[in-house]
Amino acid sequence: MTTSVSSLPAVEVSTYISDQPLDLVGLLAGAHHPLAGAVVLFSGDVRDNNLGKQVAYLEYEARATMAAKMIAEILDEAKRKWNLNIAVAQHRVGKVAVGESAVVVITATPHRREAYEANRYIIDRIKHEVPIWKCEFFTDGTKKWGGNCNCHELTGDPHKHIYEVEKETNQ
Amino acid sequence: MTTSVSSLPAVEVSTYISDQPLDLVGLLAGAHHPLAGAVVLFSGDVRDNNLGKQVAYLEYEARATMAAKMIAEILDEAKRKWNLNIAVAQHRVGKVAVGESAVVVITATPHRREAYEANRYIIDRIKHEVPIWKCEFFTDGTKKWGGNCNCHELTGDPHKHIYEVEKETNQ
Amino acid sequence: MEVEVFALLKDYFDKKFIVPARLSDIESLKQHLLDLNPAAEQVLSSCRFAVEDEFVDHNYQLKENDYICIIPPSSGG
Amino acid sequence: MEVEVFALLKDYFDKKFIVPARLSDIESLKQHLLDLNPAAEQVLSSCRFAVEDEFVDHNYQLKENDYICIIPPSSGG
Repeated sequence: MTTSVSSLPAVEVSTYISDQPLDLVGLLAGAHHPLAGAVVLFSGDVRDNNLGKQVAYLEYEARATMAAKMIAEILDEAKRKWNLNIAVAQHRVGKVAVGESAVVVITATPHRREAYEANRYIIDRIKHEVPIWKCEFFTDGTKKWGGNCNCHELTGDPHKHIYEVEKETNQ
Repeated sequence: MTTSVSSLPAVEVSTYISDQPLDLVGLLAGAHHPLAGAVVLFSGDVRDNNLGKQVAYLEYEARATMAAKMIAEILDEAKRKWNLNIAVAQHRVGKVAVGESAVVVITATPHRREAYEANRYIIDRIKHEVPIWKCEFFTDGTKKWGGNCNCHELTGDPHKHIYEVEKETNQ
Repeated sequence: MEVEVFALLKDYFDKKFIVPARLSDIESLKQHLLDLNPAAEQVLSSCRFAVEDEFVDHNYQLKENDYICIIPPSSGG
Repeated sequence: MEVEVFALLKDYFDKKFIVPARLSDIESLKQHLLDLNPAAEQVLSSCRFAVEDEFVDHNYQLKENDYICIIPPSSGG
């Protein structure tokens, strides 16, 4: 539908965006690397409650082609910045049940500090920047689209995400 | 062999110290919690080289009863400090092949910042404080016992580990 | 030119719809959307626009076959 | 009193051995170990002592059936 005039490289959308349950086990098994002594995996799971209400399930919508390209770009940037041996991320779309994983990020590198930092950087950017939207369906029949991040309330700057401020403080 | 006069609670050693390959997949599958939206797993894998030499395999020795109690205590402390829903750690002993996991730490909590911080705190303390020793066997037939951490070179204080300094800086 | 909207924008507009070729830039497209549904003003003010999967700014000059996505703030993860 | 050593200490002492009951505290045990093998001095200086799986300090008073572990710096993970 969209012609490929993007400046970003072409990517396989299904590598980054999946409408099937995320295979954490398979992704983790594939993320061991002989040069990398530290592997960090993050899984964002659907909680059973939010805003004091019981969550029945979530539904994620994405502009999949764009999201896949942006995730690929974020992973490339993190790989260069922290010299990662492995950087993997996949986000679920469609209906996701309580307890299931909505997003997974895996980083592997010789030393653990870099694996943790890069992992957190990747998930923060995915959550804040990539065109993926969460809709919570509660057991009382109501639903709520995930809104803007409330970073500006924490950072005091409408254009600053919390992880940008944390990064500056830590370095 | 040792009578139980310890002030620490009795623990099942095999929960924390294992002479069998670590079951990362099983531990991860058990670490999803309906209240916890963030799961972080760290795996310390055996690298294929160190000090410029090819590693054939590693062997870990532990004072297992003491190590298990100390790991249990570290996990309890982290659980209280970061309000973790889940905190799991297991360290391998005996011969460990290149690419295998020597230690795994899993934390789960409602928000990801705490899951990352607690996870790193736990692995840092395990590596620095718990009576477990690494012996590297190289392909050239030589071996080398893991020595003291070189934290003092980085912190400038013989009694300060690097993670203690980082904690102070971040908070 | 075709427009696709996402997430809570679907409460204000059809998922996909055609817009008149006379719209010259993103700014005039935005005005057109407000004419269609004035209630969308606040929601639209926090959105970004993408053409062919690349974010564009408000003076981007629209071309005849552009496929435009209207992107609310992300809430993935 | 029985002593168990770990890791590189095994290059200097037997893995387990009995020490004389006359040793009154950790300090005198340490001197006894240096008499057994003077070359262990540097290694021993970085070690801690544990009795019944609890770390003890140098003036801990040894008891007849104490099981003493000599703990080099950790290098797990």
